[in-house]
Amino acid sequence: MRVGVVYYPGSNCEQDAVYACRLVGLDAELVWHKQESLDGCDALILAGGFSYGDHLRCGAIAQFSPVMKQVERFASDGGPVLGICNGFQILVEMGLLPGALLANDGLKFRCQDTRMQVEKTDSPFTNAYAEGQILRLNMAHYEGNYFADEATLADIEQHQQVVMRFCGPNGERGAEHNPNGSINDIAALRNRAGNVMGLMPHPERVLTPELGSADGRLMFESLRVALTGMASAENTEPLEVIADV
Amino acid sequence: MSEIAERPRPQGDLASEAIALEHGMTSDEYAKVCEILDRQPTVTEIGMYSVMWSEHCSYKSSRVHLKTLPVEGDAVLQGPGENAGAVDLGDGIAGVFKVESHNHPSYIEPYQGAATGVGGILRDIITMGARPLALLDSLRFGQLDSGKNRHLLDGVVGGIAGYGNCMGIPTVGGEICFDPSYDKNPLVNAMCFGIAPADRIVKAVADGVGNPVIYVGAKTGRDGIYGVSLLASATFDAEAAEKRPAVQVGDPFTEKVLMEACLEIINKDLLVGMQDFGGAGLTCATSEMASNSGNGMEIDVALVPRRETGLSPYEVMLSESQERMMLVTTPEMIGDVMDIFGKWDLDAVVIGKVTDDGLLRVLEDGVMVAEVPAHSLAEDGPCYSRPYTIADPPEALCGADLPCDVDPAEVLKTLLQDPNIASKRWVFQQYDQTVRYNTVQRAGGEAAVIWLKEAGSDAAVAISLDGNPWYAGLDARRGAQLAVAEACRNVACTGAKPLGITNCLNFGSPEIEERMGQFAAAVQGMGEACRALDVPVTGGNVSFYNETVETPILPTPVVGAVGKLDRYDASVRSGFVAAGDTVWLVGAVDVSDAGLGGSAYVREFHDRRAGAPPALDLELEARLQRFLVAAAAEGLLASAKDCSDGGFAVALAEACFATPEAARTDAAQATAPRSALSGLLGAEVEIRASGDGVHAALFGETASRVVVSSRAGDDVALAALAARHDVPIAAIGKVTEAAQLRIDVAGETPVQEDIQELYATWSGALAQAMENN
Amino acid sequence: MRGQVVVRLKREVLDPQGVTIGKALDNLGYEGVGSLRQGKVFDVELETNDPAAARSALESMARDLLANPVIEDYEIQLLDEGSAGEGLVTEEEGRA
Amino acid sequence: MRGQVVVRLKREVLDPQGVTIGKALDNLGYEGVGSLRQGKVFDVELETNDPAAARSALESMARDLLANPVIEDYEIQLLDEGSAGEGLVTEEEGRA
Ligand SMILES: Nc1ncnc2c1ncn2[C@@H]1O[C@H](COP(=O)(O)OP(=O)(O)O)[C@@H](O)[C@H]1O
Ligand SMILES: [Mg+2]
Repeated sequence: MRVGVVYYPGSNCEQDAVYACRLVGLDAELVWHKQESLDGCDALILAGGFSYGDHLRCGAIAQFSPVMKQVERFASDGGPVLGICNGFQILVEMGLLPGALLANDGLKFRCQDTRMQVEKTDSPFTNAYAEGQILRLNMAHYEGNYFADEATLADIEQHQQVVMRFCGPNGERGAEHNPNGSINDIAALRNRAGNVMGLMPHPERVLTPELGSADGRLMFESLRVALTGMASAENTEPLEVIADV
Repeated sequence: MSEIAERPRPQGDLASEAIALEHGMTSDEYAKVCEILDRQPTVTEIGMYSVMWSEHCSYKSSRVHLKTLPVEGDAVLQGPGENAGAVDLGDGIAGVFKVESHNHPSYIEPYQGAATGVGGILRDIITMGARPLALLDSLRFGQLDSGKNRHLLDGVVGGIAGYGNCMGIPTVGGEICFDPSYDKNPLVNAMCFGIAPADRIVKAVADGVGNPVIYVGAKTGRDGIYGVSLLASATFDAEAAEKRPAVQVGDPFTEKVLMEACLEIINKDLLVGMQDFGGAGLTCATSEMASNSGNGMEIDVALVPRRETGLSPYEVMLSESQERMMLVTTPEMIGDVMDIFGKWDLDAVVIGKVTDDGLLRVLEDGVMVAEVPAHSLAEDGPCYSRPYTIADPPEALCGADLPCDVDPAEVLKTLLQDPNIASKRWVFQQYDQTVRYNTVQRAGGEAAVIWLKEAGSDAAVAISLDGNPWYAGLDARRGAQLAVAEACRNVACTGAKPLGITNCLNFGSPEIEERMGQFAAAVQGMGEACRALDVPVTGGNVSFYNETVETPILPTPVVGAVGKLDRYDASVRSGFVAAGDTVWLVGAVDVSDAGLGGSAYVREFHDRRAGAPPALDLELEARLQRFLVAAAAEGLLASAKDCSDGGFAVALAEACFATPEAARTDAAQATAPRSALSGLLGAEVEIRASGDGVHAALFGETASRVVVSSRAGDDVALAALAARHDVPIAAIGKVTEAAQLRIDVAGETPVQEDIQELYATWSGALAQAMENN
Repeated sequence: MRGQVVVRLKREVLDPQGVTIGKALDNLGYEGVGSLRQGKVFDVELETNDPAAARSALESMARDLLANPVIEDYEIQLLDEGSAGEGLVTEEEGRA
Repeated sequence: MRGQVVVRLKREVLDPQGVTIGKALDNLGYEGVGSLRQGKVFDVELETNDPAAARSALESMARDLLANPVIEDYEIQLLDEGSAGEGLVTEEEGRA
């Protein structure tokens, strides 16, 4: 079982995603955007960063990379696809997820820890969480203000596509707990079939309490459960970090 | 020399002495060029000499002083001289770091000026073959009641964020001070830390005669060309001067792919040498690489990719367009090199080759337009011993000299909302601090802590950037000592052993004796502190001429310290951890002898800029730092917080704010109601001080003083360890569950405040200053 | 030929940039600014000299890449060789 | 009245966005795109109905806030009540 982490010129979170997968015992490798094939990957992660410098619109140019035709096919065949941050932006630009991501309501880049509540656990990315669980993830973005027009929004809600929402320490909702202005406090969103999910905060940056929180780890464990059925497969091998220095 | 004379002369207009003067050269310097060439230089050649022999590139006023700094030590792998310094972090890992200024461009266009400053320091680290892991920034502005200064701060922070975030390199720390002396001359210093395999540090060399020279990255435009007045002179059409953009625009996306491509080439061992195009662009890169190898180089400027038409050889050689690199490789490897650049969609061209005659030869379409000894450009620049006068150090300013009837609790609240002391969250929240998943301690603590995960190591580094300008303004020598001491102390507070420092020396005009004296004294003080603390200087940067007609800036030596922690998960944080823990003062524990010179309290409540800055006993400082490192290694420290700006009371309050839970739950907007905040702890302490010394005791900024806490069971061991290190230590109280700060002094309780309220004041002040004006 | 594609947020999409700039104008004392919205303009130089070909190239660039149909509309202008804005030749609007 | 301020990077200033978008168009198979530069357009609704007053308000907004004079130029167009781009009334250019 292998996870492919797709990256583009300007991506900068691809190695973090590979690391997170390997930490929970998933085989993972990088998929360069010019590749024509996905080499039999069983799940895909579109990595965060600034593909093409975020020029034009975030994620706008990356959607045309050669590998994206395969990504589209993979998604429509029901393969699990997770878009993190810039990856989420690419997914909405491609139309694999509805809506769009606008500039944060504060009109500034924001890097901070942020809380969100899990609403749906019937998903390859959240099955290891408890319903209603409140997570602390880390976010770092300028354009994460989720927007959809009224009809789309109604459709999204009706089909239970909101997987997580921003919230306060006890699950309370409100502008002061919403870090970027996302409509309906939407923090993680899936397609109708449920196999494609995007979120702005970074689960791959919260894997151990020593670095702030371990709440993101379960997202990768969920993926392992979805792919292998194994509820616990802690990686006991020393982790091979992509050594590129 | 005679050999040159026999060769064909380069084509192009000849440069008279007047033209050299217009380039900012002196008559003597012009004469020296004529002597080196044994003929009159062309205008292109004089342009090349003028930039290479400028203060910026040749350090002609500072070199005699910088030579006195200690640059050697067990850990030093690379001292000053290359693009950045390097220290040995063990396990075959080199830590590569440097700080650099981008002051003037940031005043003209704050966003782009700061952004290109970050781009420049990143290229310095990449050029060493290192992968950048962290950025820090040291900023100075005038006060925020001016709209212009708010605009500058907003733009500079935006530019740093815009560049670093896009590069995917976390910006994890720094400092900011506000003082009227920076009104027309803000300072923007950026520091970068990266790692490389210790045995594979890349140098700026052009070895191997016949080897190809590659230009890669952005296209060349007319950015940042010197000789402004010359461009308007008869030799150049006025239109060309018109077309010169006043500022460079940074392109972090291009730099990101450039970085990935270059690192890939280095990893595949396809490189001979590499140099970035910094100040003086192509002239600097070609002459330095050739000179470093004792070789020559021949390039054709017609091959250089351009952004606009009609660039003259002069312009191409002097352009400072950003995001460009020069590489030397071999004919065998060049195919693979070009493939990698192709993979990353980068423009790369061979523009010349390494030669054996020691000459830098510039052609345009095959016609020679300049030919000068490479060594003479890179190494033979002038070196001046400028006259200077060092002012006598001022007398200490004591509490007794400064009667004050303001309630100490009010003083504390006022200091906490001084933008110099208030939380810098408004700033660092705009920086991606967590990308690459190495950041153990983000901005907000004593020093940033970065895990060396990518090198497969459990070790981490702690990095701090410091320099109190008011201290240096009162006494440059001690100010520089204090900057070294504080930067290293901050690093030691996390448990890391300081291994080396880099510095950025921001001063006024070296041609004014008093300013040169400040510089000389600062370098002297820095050297003394480095020797005493056993931390060598591995590199740095000098920025002179930071003054306007009316005022010079405060002399501003900024120090970046790097230290090593054996385990990334064992770093000590600055905030109190648990109720019941013992609170200690260590180091300079005697609060009654606090000098007040240079303190925030005196600035704020006495409007005085006088007196000696805090005394510094370098021997005690060294023992204190060794103690902190040892105590952390033995797991005896629950927290450690340095007393600096605002003194003991402010440090104590900040230790209450930075409790782990608070640090993590502090997700809501800095300006939002604090309802979301939980987990703040309090403290109850008692210190001794004589009656009228209360303000001095609470707000004096005595150096070498740290507030630490320990679990109750560790008290005995901690005190014993301090005794063994000959470091004074005093138990002063407890961490409390109740979020209250209570300080007793000599039987009275001058401070008893709600931590929630203090926190709200401190955490929101900067955002308020920026947004509610 | 030279052409121009102007991309604007749809009316119903909130434009935080525009709102902020509008506020800044208020603060600077500009009265009587009813509303302000920010869009993008792309100045494109095309090698063709055939207006119809140029227009259709711009049209498809706008549709494929320059505008995001979920939130943006675009508008196309073809200019002659003169400076931008001058020499308006033709114009077309579209919901991307 | 409605007016428009178009802000563009000065010719000689690097436009990284334009370069990247231009390359993307190349990759998408658009041939014959000589160059592409990206600018901003501000659509402003003004309460006044006096063209001279409107123009001078736009002019000073552009100078004070909308354009960064160090790297950008601006251009002003006054539009009638019709839709953007139509009904060109007048126009002015400036080095901000
Ligand atoms: N310009 C800045 N950029 C990033 N972090 C900053 C900046 N200024 C201050 N900080 C962070 O805020 C914290 C407090 O800074 P400072 O008041 O200078 O602390 P100290 O006195 O302990 O050095 C530090 O962790 C520092 O890294
Ligand atoms: Mg400081």
